Amino acid sequence: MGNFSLRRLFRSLLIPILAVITALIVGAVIMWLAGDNPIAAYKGLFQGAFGSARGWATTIRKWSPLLLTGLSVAIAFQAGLFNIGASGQFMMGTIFSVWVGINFADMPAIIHVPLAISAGILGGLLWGAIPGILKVTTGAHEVITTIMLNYIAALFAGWTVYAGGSQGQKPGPLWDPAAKAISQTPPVVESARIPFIFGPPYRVHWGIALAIITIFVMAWIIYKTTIGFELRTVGQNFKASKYAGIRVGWTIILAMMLAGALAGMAGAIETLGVNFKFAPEFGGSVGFDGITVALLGQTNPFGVGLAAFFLASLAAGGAKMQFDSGVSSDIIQVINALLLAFVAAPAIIRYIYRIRKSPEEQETTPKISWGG
Amino acid sequence: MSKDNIPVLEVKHITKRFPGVIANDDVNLTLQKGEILALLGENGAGKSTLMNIIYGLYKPTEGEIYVNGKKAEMHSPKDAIALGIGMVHQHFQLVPVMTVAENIMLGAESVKKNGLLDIKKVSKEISELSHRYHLDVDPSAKVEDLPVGVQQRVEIIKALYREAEILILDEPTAVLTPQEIEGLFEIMKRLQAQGKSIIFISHKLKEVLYISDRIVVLRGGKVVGETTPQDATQEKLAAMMVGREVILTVDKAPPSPGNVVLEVKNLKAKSDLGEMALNGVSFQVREGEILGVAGVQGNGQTELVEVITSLKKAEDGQVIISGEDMTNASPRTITQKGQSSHVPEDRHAYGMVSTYSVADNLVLNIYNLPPFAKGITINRPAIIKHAEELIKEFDVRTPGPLTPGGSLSGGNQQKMVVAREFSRPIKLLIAAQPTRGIDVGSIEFIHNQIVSKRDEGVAVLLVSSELDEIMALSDRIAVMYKGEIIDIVPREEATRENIGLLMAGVKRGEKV
Amino acid sequence: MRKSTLFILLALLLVSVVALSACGGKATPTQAPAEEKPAAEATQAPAVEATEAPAMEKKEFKVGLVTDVGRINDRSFNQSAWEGVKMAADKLGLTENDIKYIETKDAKDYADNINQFVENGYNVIISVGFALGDATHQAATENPDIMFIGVDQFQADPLPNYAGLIFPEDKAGYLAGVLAASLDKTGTIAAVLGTDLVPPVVAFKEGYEAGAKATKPDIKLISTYHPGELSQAFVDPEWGAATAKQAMDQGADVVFGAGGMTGNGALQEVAAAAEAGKEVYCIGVDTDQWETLPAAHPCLVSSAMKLITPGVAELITKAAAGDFPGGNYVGDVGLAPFHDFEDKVPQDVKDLLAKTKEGLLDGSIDTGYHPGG
Amino acid sequence: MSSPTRFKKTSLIALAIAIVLIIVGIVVNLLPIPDDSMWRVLFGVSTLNFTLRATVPLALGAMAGILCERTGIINIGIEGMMLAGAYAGFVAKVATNSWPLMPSLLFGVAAALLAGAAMGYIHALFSIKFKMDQIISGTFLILLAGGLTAYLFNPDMVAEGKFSPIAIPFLSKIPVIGDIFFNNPPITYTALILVAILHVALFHTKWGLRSRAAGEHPRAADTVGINVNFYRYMNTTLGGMVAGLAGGFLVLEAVGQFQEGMTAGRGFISLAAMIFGNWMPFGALGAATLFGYTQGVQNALLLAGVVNIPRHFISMLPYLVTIIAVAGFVGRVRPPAAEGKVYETEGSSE
Repeated sequence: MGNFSLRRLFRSLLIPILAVITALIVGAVIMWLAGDNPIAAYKGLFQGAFGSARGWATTIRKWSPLLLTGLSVAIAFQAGLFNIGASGQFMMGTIFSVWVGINFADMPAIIHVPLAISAGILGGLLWGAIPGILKVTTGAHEVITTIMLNYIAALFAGWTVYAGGSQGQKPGPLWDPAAKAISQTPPVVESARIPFIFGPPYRVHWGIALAIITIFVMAWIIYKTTIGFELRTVGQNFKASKYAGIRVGWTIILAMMLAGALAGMAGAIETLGVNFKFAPEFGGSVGFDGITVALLGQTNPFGVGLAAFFLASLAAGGAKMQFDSGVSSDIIQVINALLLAFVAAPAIIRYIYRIRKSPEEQETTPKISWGG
Repeated sequence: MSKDNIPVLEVKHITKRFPGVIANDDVNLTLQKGEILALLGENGAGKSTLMNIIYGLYKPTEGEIYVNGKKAEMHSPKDAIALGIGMVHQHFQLVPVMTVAENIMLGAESVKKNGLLDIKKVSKEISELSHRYHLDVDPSAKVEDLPVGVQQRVEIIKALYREAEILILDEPTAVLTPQEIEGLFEIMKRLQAQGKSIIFISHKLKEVLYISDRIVVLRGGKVVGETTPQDATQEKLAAMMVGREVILTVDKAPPSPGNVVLEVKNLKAKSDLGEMALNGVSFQVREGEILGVAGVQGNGQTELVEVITSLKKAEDGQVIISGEDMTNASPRTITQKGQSSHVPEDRHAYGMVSTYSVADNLVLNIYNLPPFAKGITINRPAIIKHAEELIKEFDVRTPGPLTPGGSLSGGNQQKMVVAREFSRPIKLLIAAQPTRGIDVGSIEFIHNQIVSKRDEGVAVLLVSSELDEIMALSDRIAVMYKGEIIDIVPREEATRENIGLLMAGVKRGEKV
Repeated sequence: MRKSTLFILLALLLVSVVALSACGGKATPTQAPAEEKPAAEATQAPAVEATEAPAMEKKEFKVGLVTDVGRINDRSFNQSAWEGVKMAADKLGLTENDIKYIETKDAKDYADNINQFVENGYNVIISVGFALGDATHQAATENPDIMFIGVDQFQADPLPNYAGLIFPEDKAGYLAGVLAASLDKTGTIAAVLGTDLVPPVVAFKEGYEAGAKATKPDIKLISTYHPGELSQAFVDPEWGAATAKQAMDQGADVVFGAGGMTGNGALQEVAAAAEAGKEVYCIGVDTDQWETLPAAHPCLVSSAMKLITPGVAELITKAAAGDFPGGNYVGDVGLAPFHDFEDKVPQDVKDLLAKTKEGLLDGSIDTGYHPGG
Repeated sequence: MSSPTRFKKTSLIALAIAIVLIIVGIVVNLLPIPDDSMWRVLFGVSTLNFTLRATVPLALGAMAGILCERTGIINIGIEGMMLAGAYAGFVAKVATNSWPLMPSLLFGVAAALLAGAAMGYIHALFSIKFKMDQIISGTFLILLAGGLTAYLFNPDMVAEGKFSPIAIPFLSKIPVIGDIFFNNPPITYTALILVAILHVALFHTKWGLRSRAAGEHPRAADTVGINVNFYRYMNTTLGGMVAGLAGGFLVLEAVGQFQEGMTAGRGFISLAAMIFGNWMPFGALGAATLFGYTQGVQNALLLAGVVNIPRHFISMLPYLVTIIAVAGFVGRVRPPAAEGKVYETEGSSE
């Protein structure tokens, strides 16, 4: 069997690898057309991510949120659900964790840090549960509800730290009066901050260890527990899962809660390990990046880990790339988008490289049901 | 049977292969002007495939079609429509949210000078057509609001609106009430009188004998006979349709029925389309006996099994398993507490997850029980060991327990499902179409397994549209017709003929 | 149709858009005012040179700049600060290789971008915008040998190697308010503002209103902050434009647009109205927007300026000379020239403005803006 | 004979809101109510003007969505299509700054339409030919447009001039209505006319009948000889064009400049408007008006200086309303039945 599984491993890696290569090539062509030097850009990108200790530190720092949001999207995919809501869940995780983080100043770190992270997980979990419950009870499709909930979460988070207006508008409950007119929370107290593995200037914190452990936990849940079996069965074959006696509705809600919890955890770790406060501009594109990461990683937790590392290195190398080659780091989003397209439609890669689809090969793209 | 006048439609040597299946095998067919030709055959005999080829929806692998003596090149239904062929599909091809007029003109729209649809003109034409053929419809009604019988009229008008000379009616009576069927037959006669030629597809003997001029019987994709209502009887047709070549015999001891395991009382349920599919079904199955449920597909058997196993909700009535009321209990309660097994009719949809390994498929509905799970952890070695044992015991041909279930052959997939369902201690076995689409070797194996379960004292409910299978295995035979059990016949009294008549809705003692 | 459709299509799309971008980029210089050129070229210069130039020369003095989320050539404060760097470079005889900038794409990257310069041995690092305050303060603490200049960054806790370049925006706003009230005929004037989440914008607004009230006590003031988050507040020109229209519909005839692209949107909307024959004026902000926003010419009387360019240049020069002033460093503010409106502004208004400026400088006029303490 | 198009509940609600708004607006502005009264703040001409202006891109985006989704292609990529249109329109305008204003602007509009069409075509190609999940394909368009326009955009490019209002003779003299509806720039008129055209086209032409059939029951369309995928390609491309026009509106009519990410979520609100309007052009217009009005009134309150509700909650309204609509709390919305499903002509077996 040894040979057989090696071949299968190669087969399952072929499309993602070709997708990465193709995305980089198309990205290079775009840069070349725009009059930039793609070779210098990629060189800068690589050096920025891996060329120095600080580069490595940045890559690792950017790894955990991508990894966790990627896992969030992936676990939903496993259950046949499309979680576009990772950014909203991330936001709620941030808000919950920051609330715990700025309060309870006299709590020992050993309790405070886990408590704040758990709060973040809870925030994401609750926010993720909403689309799950809506889907099961009313049939509302999770894609629409999660998109809408993203905006609601961002506005809600914005309100919590709103500095108030000069026309008598009241400030939000988490606003830091010391920040005067600036809308942000007070800094998270020392005891709630995730300790550094490598302190300044590297600022690599233990959150990454937590994220890596989460890979194993998720792999364990997905592949080694009855819960994972139920999630996957619902995702693969809705009818068969009813036949198998699985409580389909509950499983869908659970999958969305898990997805939310992971994204919420990402928010908590970013807040308690990197930003130490919340301001409305800390949102970014985590949600969309999570989709790319999940698909590139073939929704397998370990694959997601690798894919997130790749995207983190792109993000980390961006500054150096711009510094060295003058190429705007906006090109990275273009590469991410292309990557998403190529992994989501293996047909394109097969078409370009004339790869035949072997009969027993399964589609790598997850099945998502619409309207059902 | 060759006549001087050219047939309006002639089908020559049509063969259609789908991956792994030959749906039509060298089929020849002629249709004369003004004739009603009945195409008779069981489900899966290849009738619908043949009609879809004539209608240009499928391309034949081999063979030719002639319309009015000219060879027809058909690439899409457009070509067929242009040649005057119209088809009323078994599943109506109507857009539910649109009106009758919109549906009828779709693809053949009438447009005013200003570019807008001329609904008025179309409505007028529809009124004319409905008047001429007594096809009463309101052009402005929405299709989703109409009863099925009226929807069918819309389909017929749709074909006539396109000036069809040849009408293919694919199982038109399957969804109609007896009154509606009568109405349909009147319409068909009227169409015939106006010179239209009709191909009428059915598996209902009475109807075929009543309405058609000529009958062609299809079995296993081949034409197996041709006759006229004058020369045929229901018995003869039933024999032709069901065939006698593959008669499987199973050695079995006489039954020794014990306590009642499954009792169904006045069960009512709706189909997925929301129509009543079960109209008060009652029966009992005892320990150590096989109750075979015969019937033409679509008479409520699927719903019956789904309701008993709780995949579908019962509207009314009771399902009692081992003395306990399990109506609308969870599927898991039925399987695990009710100690029952279910070999589902559609194994791809329900019975297995094709991307899962054979090992995982073998624990699909028992993964949560020891030794496969301890708490929430899955014990993979136990699952693999279980798989290895069952693969051996049930002779599932697979490269290994980790091969994806979907990559096995149909017969081995079914053996995999059977292995899972038969290998645990059970009191009740529900097997729906257990041998559909699999090879003879596997059929034999599965039949023997079912009998040995019976002999162990398990109550078996066997649902099959294969009459041979029912005859070979059952101790008693229940025949379903239109959502009801029309009769339950002890095996000794059952013959192919009397069961065939019951399947066609003819009660014992009733004159044809 | 199947073969290579995708490629032809993608290729066509990309080539045309990219080519048009390039061509559009070239088309501008011939139209934009001449003063603008250095900035435009500078954006390309480091890109090309950096890859070719040999890395190390003798002992150097290198200056790096990190933008707020936005572009170096944003026609606003990032650009002004960068021009200050170039002005200082000219004075100090630095080459183009000695000065460099990084555009920030994500608020979370401030620290990383500053670190790029730290790692590459830059002597002076400028960070633009109050939002970079925390990251700059941290970097300054960690790297006591490097001098940091923070534009719009008030120093509550001064460090010797960190100078916060701040401006009394309320005074610039006050002047703008005096001008607006003097030009007003309808009795209503407006201000379309970036956001109340940023102190300088609030200072502009408070000053503007105080100046207007001081000139015409019964004047009606319509001023609105962008309702969105910080990340949108300065980059929503459509909101700025629509709000300016709304204000004009309510009778405002002078609009003060203060808030990056959002404010620019307002100015352009007023300009369109002015072009259509309405008697309306607009006042720009931060830099002399006559130079940066030609589209506003039909209405742009003046701008409430923060003299960032000279402020930055001066701080760099001081750093090079070795007398870097840590802590808060207050830059100059003022009104931009009237340009084409020179004749439209009556002499008595000009006199009033001159007198007001004097009063603001010597403290005899108070803008009434005294934030927190 | 009853009309073939029956409005569903939600689209009726949406439309009713829009109509009530207009009527109240007229009454309030004609009655001698003091300028600083709350009524004038909420329904003043300036507020309604702002509403219309905010509504136009949302309505266009919703029309784009309707075009695609009515034939069965899900389009969550409206945001990306808009942005691509905005950028292309901007670049074309800048490249032709030296031309007279009108031709240059029209060239910009053409470029916006073309870029939108290209995005739509890519979406169709990926969804139909490469069978990519349509939601992922839409996400791809959003990311691609965002990244590419930001990468290519150079703020040194300056567009000179934008569309100015064209007063319609006589009509613009009508009090209130004239001020609001008949003194607008051309894309605003186009958008309003387009809604009517799309309604007529969808429900009263051959093209519309076939398009809807492709989205509701592709098999039925196929059995009467209609090429389902042809209609899907065509309408998705057309939808892209309309979304591109929405982008063109932002750049060439509303602002006059391009800005990175300037669509600022309008594509998603359009999506919401389409759903709340139950995939009906006028329903979606009503919903877009409602959403536009929430922005207008928010600003009016701010301008009037009387706001006390945190604006965040007002801004949430479109999103909450959409969730309520898809969850079926107010008469369930019903998407085209075959939406999101790949249609393959030959069934695998019986």
